[in-house]
Amino acid sequence: MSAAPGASPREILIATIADLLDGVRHVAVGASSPIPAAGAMLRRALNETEGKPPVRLSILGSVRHNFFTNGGVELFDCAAQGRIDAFFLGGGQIDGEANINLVGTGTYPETDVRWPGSFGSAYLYFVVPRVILFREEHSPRVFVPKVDFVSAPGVSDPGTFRTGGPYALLTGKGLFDFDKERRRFALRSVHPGHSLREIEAATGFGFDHAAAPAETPQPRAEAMRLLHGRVLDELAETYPDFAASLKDERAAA
Amino acid sequence: MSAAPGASPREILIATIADLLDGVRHVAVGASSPIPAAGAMLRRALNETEGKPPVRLSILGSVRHNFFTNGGVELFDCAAQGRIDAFFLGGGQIDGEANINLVGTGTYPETDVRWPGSFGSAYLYFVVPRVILFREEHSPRVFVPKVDFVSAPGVSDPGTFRTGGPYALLTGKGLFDFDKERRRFALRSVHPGHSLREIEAATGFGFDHAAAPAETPQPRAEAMRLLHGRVLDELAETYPDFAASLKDERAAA
Amino acid sequence: MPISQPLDVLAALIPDGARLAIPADYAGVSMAMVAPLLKRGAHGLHLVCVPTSGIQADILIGAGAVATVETSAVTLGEAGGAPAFNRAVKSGTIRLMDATCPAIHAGLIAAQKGMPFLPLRGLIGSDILANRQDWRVIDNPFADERDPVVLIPALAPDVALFHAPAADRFGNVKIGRRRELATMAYAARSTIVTVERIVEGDLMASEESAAGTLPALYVDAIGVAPGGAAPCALWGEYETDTAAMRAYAKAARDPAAFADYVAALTGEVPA
Amino acid sequence: MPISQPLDVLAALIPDGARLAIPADYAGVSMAMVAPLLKRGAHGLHLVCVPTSGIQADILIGAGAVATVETSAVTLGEAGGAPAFNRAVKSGTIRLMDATCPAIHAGLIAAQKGMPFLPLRGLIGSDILANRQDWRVIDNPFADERDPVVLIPALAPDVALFHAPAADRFGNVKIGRRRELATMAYAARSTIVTVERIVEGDLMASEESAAGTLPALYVDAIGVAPGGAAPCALWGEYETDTAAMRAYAKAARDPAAFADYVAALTGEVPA
Repeated sequence: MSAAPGASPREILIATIADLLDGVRHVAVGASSPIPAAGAMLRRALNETEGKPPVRLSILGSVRHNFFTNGGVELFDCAAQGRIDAFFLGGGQIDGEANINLVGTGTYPETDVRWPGSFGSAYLYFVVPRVILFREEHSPRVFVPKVDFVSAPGVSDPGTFRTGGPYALLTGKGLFDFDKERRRFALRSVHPGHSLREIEAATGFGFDHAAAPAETPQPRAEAMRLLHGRVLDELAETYPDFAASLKDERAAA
Repeated sequence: MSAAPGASPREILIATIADLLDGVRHVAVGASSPIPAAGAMLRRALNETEGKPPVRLSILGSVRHNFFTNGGVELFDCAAQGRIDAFFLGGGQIDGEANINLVGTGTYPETDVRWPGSFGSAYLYFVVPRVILFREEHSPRVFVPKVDFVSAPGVSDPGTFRTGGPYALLTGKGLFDFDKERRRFALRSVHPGHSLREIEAATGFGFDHAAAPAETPQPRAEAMRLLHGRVLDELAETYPDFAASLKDERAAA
Repeated sequence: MPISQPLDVLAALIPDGARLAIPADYAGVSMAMVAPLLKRGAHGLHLVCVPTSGIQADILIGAGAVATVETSAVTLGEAGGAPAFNRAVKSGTIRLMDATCPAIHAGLIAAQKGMPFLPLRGLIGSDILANRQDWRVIDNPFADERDPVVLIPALAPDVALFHAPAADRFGNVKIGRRRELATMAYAARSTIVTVERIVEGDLMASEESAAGTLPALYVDAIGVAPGGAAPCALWGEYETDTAAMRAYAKAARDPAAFADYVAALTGEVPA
Repeated sequence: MPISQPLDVLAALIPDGARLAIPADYAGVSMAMVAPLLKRGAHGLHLVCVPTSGIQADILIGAGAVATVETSAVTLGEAGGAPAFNRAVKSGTIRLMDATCPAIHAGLIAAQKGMPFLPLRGLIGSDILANRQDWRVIDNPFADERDPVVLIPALAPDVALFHAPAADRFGNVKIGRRRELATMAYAARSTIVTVERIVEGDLMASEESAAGTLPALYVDAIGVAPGGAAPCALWGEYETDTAAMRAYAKAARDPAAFADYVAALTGEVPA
C-alpha cells in the first residue's frame, strides 16, 4: 500500500480514527467533533469502496445526519439496545485507568475550574462497545495520575453490568490501546514528528510501551483520495470551517 | 326542576352518568361504550349550559375524540399524572367488595368461560379517582359473592399506593355507592320500574340499603333537551347505530 | 437489496418459537403476514400482544401456530369474543400470560431503554400478579414507610411485526402517532413491516414527516401489501371491514368452518 | 380566555423556588421568557436542564434567579464555557446536582408514568453517583448473581418552559420530533410555551400534523414571541445566532459587563 507522504497531523488523526472504526455498523459523534466525524465519514467511504457493509453515522445536533425521531433520549436508548458500536469521549482530565473527568478540577462541588459537565458519558461509556477516547492536547494537565472527579470510570468490577468501555486513546502525539484486565494503557504507536520520550514527559500516568514503539502509519493513498474527495464535501455540510481549513492545509502542503 | 316524564331506561342511565360525572375535568371512555360516552357528552353539554368549567372527553379508539399523540401508553401515563378524573369499568363478574373479573369463570388458567382479558383495569382502577362500574345486566351470574378471578381489586390495604377506585356502581336496575372503609356497596336508588326486592334477588352479594330506597330521578328537562339535541348529534359521529336507536325510541315514546 | 421483499421471504424471518410482538387491532396489524406464516408451517410462537390482539392472534392460535399468549386481552371487538383463543384456553393448548395493558408497555419500554425492569403501580391484590411468577414485588426504596411496587422485567421480542401506510425507499416507515409501533421496534431484536405502498422522497427529510416516522435504523425487512391490515382498520387509510370480521367470527366458532377459513386464506383447496 | 397571553403574565405563573424544566439549546429554548422572569425578580429557581442548558441557564444564574442547577452540563457550545455558571460554582452560590443525560430523562419519564423511580445502567463507580444522595443503588431482583443497578427517582418539575414554532388556537403545540418537550410537559405540573406564531386550523386534525403535536391537554399557557429562541436555534425555523452568542459569552466573562447585558435585556437603563 502506498502512502501519501507528508500527511498533516489532522489527516493522520482522521485516518487513524477510520482504522479504529473498522467493522462498526453505526457510529455516533458529538456535535462539535469534526475530527471524529471526519474519521467516521472516511470509514463509511472506505467501506463503500471496499464493498464492506454500510456504516451509519449519527452526528448529534445535525439535522442531516440525524436518524432519530424520538427526542434527546433516543441516542441513549439506541446505545442500550446495542445499536451503536462506537462513540467518542474526551475529558478535561483522563487518568491511567481510563477514568474521565468532564466536571472540573479541585474539590467538588466548588471546583477551581468548572467544565460543562458529564453529559451522557456516565452512561455511554458503559454500553457502547468501542469508546474511543480522543483528546488532541497531550499534556500533563490532561493526562493525570488520578482524575479529580470521575464522570465515568474506565473499568468496573466484574459484577457490574457493562457491555462497553474504552477501546483506544488517541491524542495529538500517539495512539494507545487499553487493557481492561490490567487497567492500563499501552502505547500502540507514536505519531510522526513525536517521540516516546516526549509522550512520557507529557503523560502523568504510567503506560506500557515497546522499547522502540511503532510510528503511526501514514494514511493509505486511497484514504487520502477519499478524504479529499467525497469526505471533504460531506464534512463541509456540517463543519464548513473545518472542511475549508483541511483543504487549505492540503493545498499548502 | 321539571322532569321529562317517561324517560327511557337508557335515557335514565345516561342522565345518571352525567350526574356522577359532575365536577370532572377529563373523562375517558372505552371504545365500545356508547352509554358512558353519551353520559359524558351530556355532562360536557350541561357544563357549557351552566357556565361550569369545560369537560374533556377522550373516547379510546375514536379519531375525533382522541387527544393523544403518544400511542397506546398515553392513556395510562395520563391517568398516572392525575389528568383523568373518571373512567368506566365493567366486568363479567363483580363482587360485593367491588372486585372485578374480566378474565373468565372457573379455575384459571383453563377457565370454563373465557372473556377477553383484563385490559388496563388492573392499573386504571388504582389511579383514576372516580371509577364508575357500569354493567347493564343485573343478574346473579354477574353480581357474585366472590369473583373467580380478580382482574382488579375493589379495595387495597392501607399501605398500597392507590389514588383511585370504585366511585359508584350503575346497573340496569339501580345505582349503588361504594364505601371503601366498610368494603361494601350501598344502594342509592332504584331505577323506575324496578324494586329493592328485585335487586336483592338479582344480586349475589349483600349490600346496604334504606328500608324504602329512593327512586333514581328522572332526567331534568334541560338534560333531556341537550341529550336529544347536540348530544345525539355528537354521538352519531362515533356511535351512529346507537344514536339512531335512541332517537327512534324517543319518537316512539 | 430491493427495499421490499416478498411476504414469504419475510415469513421465513420469523422463526418457530419466536417471541413475536403484534399490535392491537386499531394500531396497524399485519394481517397480510398471517397466510405466509401459516403456509410456512410456523409453530411454537410466543405472541406478545401490544397490549391486546384480535383476529390475528385468533387465527394463528386456531391454526396451531402459537404456544404462548402474553396479552391484556384477545377479542374481536364488536364481533364478539375470540373463538379460537377461547377454545385453546379451555383445552389448555396454549400457555397464558395474562397482563394488563401498561405492564406490556412497561416491559417493552424497559427493553427499549436497556433497563432490567420498570416499576408499575396498580396490580397489587390482583390475580394477574398472582399468576405472573416472572414479575416481582419490592418495597419502594424511596418511601419512608412500606410501599410495595411491582417490577415488570424487560420484554424484548425476537421479532416485531406490524403494518403501516408507507415506507420510503430508504427503509423509513410512517407510523404517525402510533408510537407503540416505535416502542415495539426499539425493543425487538428484529422488526418486519408490511406497508400499503413505497413512497417517493425521504420521510426523514422534513420536520413534518420525520415526526411520524420510524427510522430505517430499526427496520429489518419491508414487504408491500396493499390492504394488508384488513379486515382490521388502518388509521388514515381504511376502516374495519365489519362484515368480514363478523364472517370470521361466525366461522371461527365452529372448528370445521375455521379449518375451511384457514384453507381458503392460505390458498389450499378446502377438504 | 385568549389562546395567548402576554409574557409578563406567563412569568407570574413561574413562582419563586419553582422546579423549572428547560430544554437543551438545540431543542427549543424560550429565551423570550428570560427578561420577563428577571423583570419580575424571580429567585430561588431550581433549574432542571433537559438534559443540558446553555445561555438561558447562564443568564438566570448570573442574575441571581437560581438556587439549584440539576443538569448534565451547562455550556455555550462553540462560544465556550458558561461564565456565570462557572463563577457561581466556584463561589458556591448555587447548589449543584450533577447528572448524566439519560438520568435526567429517566427521572422525567418516571414522573410521566407515575412510576416512583426508573432503573438506569451505568453510573456505578462515578462521582456523579457518589454525590447524588437522592439516588439509590439496589440489587437487580431479577438477576441470579449480584447485579447493582441505580434507581433514579421520579422528577416532576413544577413548570416546564420551552419555545416551539407554532400553536393552534385550541392550544395544541407543534413539537416535531423533539419528543423530550412532550416528556417535560407530561412530567410537569404545569407547562408554559412560547411560540413563533399561532396557526389557523387544528394541529390534531390530520395524522400528519398530529404526530408532531403536543396536545393542549398538557399545555397551561401560551405566549407569542417571534424569534423567541434566539440567539439559540429553533429547529426548522432559524439557526444559532453565533455572533450574538459570542457577544454574550464575552460580556458574561466580566461581572460588570454581564450586569450591563442584563440591564439592556430587561430594558433598564444601565448604571
